[in-house]
Amino acid sequence: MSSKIFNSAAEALAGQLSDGMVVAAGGFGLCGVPVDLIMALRDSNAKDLTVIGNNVGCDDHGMWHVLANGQIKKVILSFAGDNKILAQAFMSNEIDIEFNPQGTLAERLRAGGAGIPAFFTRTGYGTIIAEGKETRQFPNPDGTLDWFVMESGLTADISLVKAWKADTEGNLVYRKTARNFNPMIASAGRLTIAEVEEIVPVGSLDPDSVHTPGIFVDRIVASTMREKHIERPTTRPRATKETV
Amino acid sequence: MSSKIFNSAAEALAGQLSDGMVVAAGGFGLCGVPVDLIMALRDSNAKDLTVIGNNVGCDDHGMWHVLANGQIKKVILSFAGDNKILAQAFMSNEIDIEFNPQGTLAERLRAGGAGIPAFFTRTGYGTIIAEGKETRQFPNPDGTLDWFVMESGLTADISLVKAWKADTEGNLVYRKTARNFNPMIASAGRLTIAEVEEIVPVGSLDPDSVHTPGIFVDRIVASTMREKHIERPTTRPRATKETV
Amino acid sequence: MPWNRDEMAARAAGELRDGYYVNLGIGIPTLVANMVPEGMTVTLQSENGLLGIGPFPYEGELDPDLINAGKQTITDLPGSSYFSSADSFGMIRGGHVHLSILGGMEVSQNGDLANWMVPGKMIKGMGGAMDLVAGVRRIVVVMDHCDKTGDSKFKSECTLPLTGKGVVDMLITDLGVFEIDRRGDSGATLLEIAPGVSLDEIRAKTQAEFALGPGVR
Amino acid sequence: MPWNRDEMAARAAGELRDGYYVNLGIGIPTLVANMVPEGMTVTLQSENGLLGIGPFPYEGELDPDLINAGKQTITDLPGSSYFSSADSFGMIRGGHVHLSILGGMEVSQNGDLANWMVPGKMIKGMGGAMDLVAGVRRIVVVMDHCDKTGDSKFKSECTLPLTGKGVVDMLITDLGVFEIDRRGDSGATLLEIAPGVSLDEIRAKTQAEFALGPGVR
Repeated sequence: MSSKIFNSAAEALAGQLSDGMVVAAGGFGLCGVPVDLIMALRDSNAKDLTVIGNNVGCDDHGMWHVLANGQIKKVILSFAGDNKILAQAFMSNEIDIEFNPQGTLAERLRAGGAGIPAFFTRTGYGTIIAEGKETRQFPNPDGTLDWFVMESGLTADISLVKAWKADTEGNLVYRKTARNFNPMIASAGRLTIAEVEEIVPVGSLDPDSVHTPGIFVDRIVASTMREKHIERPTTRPRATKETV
Repeated sequence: MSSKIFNSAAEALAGQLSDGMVVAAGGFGLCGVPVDLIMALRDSNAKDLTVIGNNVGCDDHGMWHVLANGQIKKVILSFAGDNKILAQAFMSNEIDIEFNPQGTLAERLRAGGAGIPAFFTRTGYGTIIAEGKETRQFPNPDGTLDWFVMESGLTADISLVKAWKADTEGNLVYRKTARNFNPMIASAGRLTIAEVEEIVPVGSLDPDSVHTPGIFVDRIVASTMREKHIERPTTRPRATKETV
Repeated sequence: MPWNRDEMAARAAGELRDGYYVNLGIGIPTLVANMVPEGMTVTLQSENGLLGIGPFPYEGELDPDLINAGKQTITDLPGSSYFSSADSFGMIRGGHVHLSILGGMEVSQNGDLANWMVPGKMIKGMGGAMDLVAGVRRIVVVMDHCDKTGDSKFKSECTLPLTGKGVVDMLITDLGVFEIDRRGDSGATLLEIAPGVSLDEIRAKTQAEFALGPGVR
Repeated sequence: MPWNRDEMAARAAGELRDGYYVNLGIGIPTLVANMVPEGMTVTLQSENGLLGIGPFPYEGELDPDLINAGKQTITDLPGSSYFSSADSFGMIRGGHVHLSILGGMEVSQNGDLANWMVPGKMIKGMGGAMDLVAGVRRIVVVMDHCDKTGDSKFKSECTLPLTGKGVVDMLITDLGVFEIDRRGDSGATLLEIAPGVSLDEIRAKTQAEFALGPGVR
């Protein structure tokens, strides 16, 4: 089989991008973000992109660079508060922002990857999120009726994800809360590229503990990022009498 | 916190069952079946049960015993072929059987556990499975339209699952293809009881490799089953010149 | 004297029960994590994918891959588990989380909550707030009774865009505690008054209608 | 002479491509597993929760926790992964599996497939068949051209209850190979004839309408 391993993020993206594409990227804040792939997307200068992700970048990080480079037409996200350019571009109507409840966004991506074009959720009923969407009642297990909103599945032309380890088959393992949106985004891409901290030989991952099976991953690159950033370092004081 | 560990399947079920309840049980064939819990269900003599599961027992195994004991009014399943009593009871209209495509059944249970009352799937469109259900068109990613069937989420009053290991918080790890329907059924139960091969101390499971987080598991029992059965033992011959 | 932030958090902690799985919002609700009563086990969920939030890490032990929904570095605990955002909100939407304690901008007497946007101001996004109020079994909102201009934030109807309609079970303010019959027709009931605060003061500062609970006068 | 089971499976194996993820049904399709061309990598999916099916185990090495969708004991391979039934059918429904090779009772010229029940007979259930034909990108059906009474199983319309409507891309029988334009209006086209079988014989034994592919006569 031709190898899924590519030498760099730029090579993995080469020839795959075109203007107007839908690109999804994993990450929550600065955690679990495919930084190299996003910088390669920025360097591609592909324009009029629709970008899907929980945050679509934080100031000076990740998708912020693609946004600052004027490549984005529309974003589909849950939280823009970490990204001043985005918030300003929205206020000035330069960019179309579609806000989603975080769980709805996660489920829309999972649905898209799993061949489900639409589903119903209680989330957002009676709010502006439900405006223009179909709503209807369904019974709860106890027989009472509640109102639900119909939401659609989301897919992407290209999905960019960040994992901890990949084997050469493309099986991915994530680390701690860096998992976040990555598994669903991996499943929702027509082409999925994974940026990983370590590429391990096939057979070295526990098959019971693979988070994203290789069927979802088309290309793999080793991350060049050596230092992970922290948005809000928070600590507790060590007890004063603690013995080391 | 009061312990989730119970001494036996009978104790874990004591006082929880009543006639007419909906009980879901994990397993695929003889693989990953909560055998002790199902025998305790049989011994309870609870009647008029609705039972959800991929097979609802194979001859002389698992839910077959509850069925043979006349406790089941309705089954919701995907494959009855391994269960002669069930097939006969259906042919003679003694039992209501609702056949589901296997993926639809799995997704209905996942949806039920995840608060999604209904979703659309291409599966079953144009077949008897779609009769009486809402169908509608949705666009594919390429813009073409396909027809989809609306399916509802499923929940259970009691879910019985089989896992390999549990810690005392109820975090579950499954082994190989014994995982099957167990994770979704664990999430779909109002009360979920896990039968496990080993109960390990809290902290001994890798938190990145837990399959079912403890929030879904109310009660845990150690399995007394010492020998696992195989429905279709299949082997290949050893190469004749193989050196050992 | 009205309750301060710690006292409001302590009152919210009174809603915890042994064995509960709980999601805490940012601000005052976060303080509740340190107020779990002795002998009670409560497991905290972080909607970005962790069950079993531990204390903040010590200096020098920060892990960039381990943050809470507020992007702060945290730790895990023995028995913790990690999962995807889809699985996390499956837990939340599916009603598996017993209690969420959240901040608010406005609450209405029928349980509507507004806490995510102010028209004309920078919109940050709702994050997980809409999913939490729609999915978690019991929602407790902790907020100041009045805004900076002295207007009541507990209203007959919310004026800000809603986070959820009919979702709040209990409102804890610096002045008192209200129970809200969000699924029925009984409206709001004042259950407790902060020490030194009078019922007249609450009446004067509350735009919502409310009944009086047993013993409240 | 019509193709035998092995020859039909070998023809089906001709539809494999390097890098494909494939789901094989029971019966003749299972034989395809042993016919992957040299140098080609194909990963087999088992819908009960395994990607990367290995060969049957040796005597004495059977693992009751490791079975395929036909309940047979199997093995895994380096690079295999296990997952739940929901995740497995997410893969299938979501179009991530490239090819499924399945048995059939009846196929229609517009690509309808019937392979799960015969009215009046014991109903076993459809298992994963409906999901596979609805979700997998390309569906190849392998079946005998005629039933035991000599009637054509390739029909203008199926008479048995359907497994899927407009789902079959290719039909391989003991007599030949048909391509089916299941999404368009071009119907079925005969692509190949088994060696020693005449076009007249196929015409006589086929109730479906079909066109002739290039070079077929």
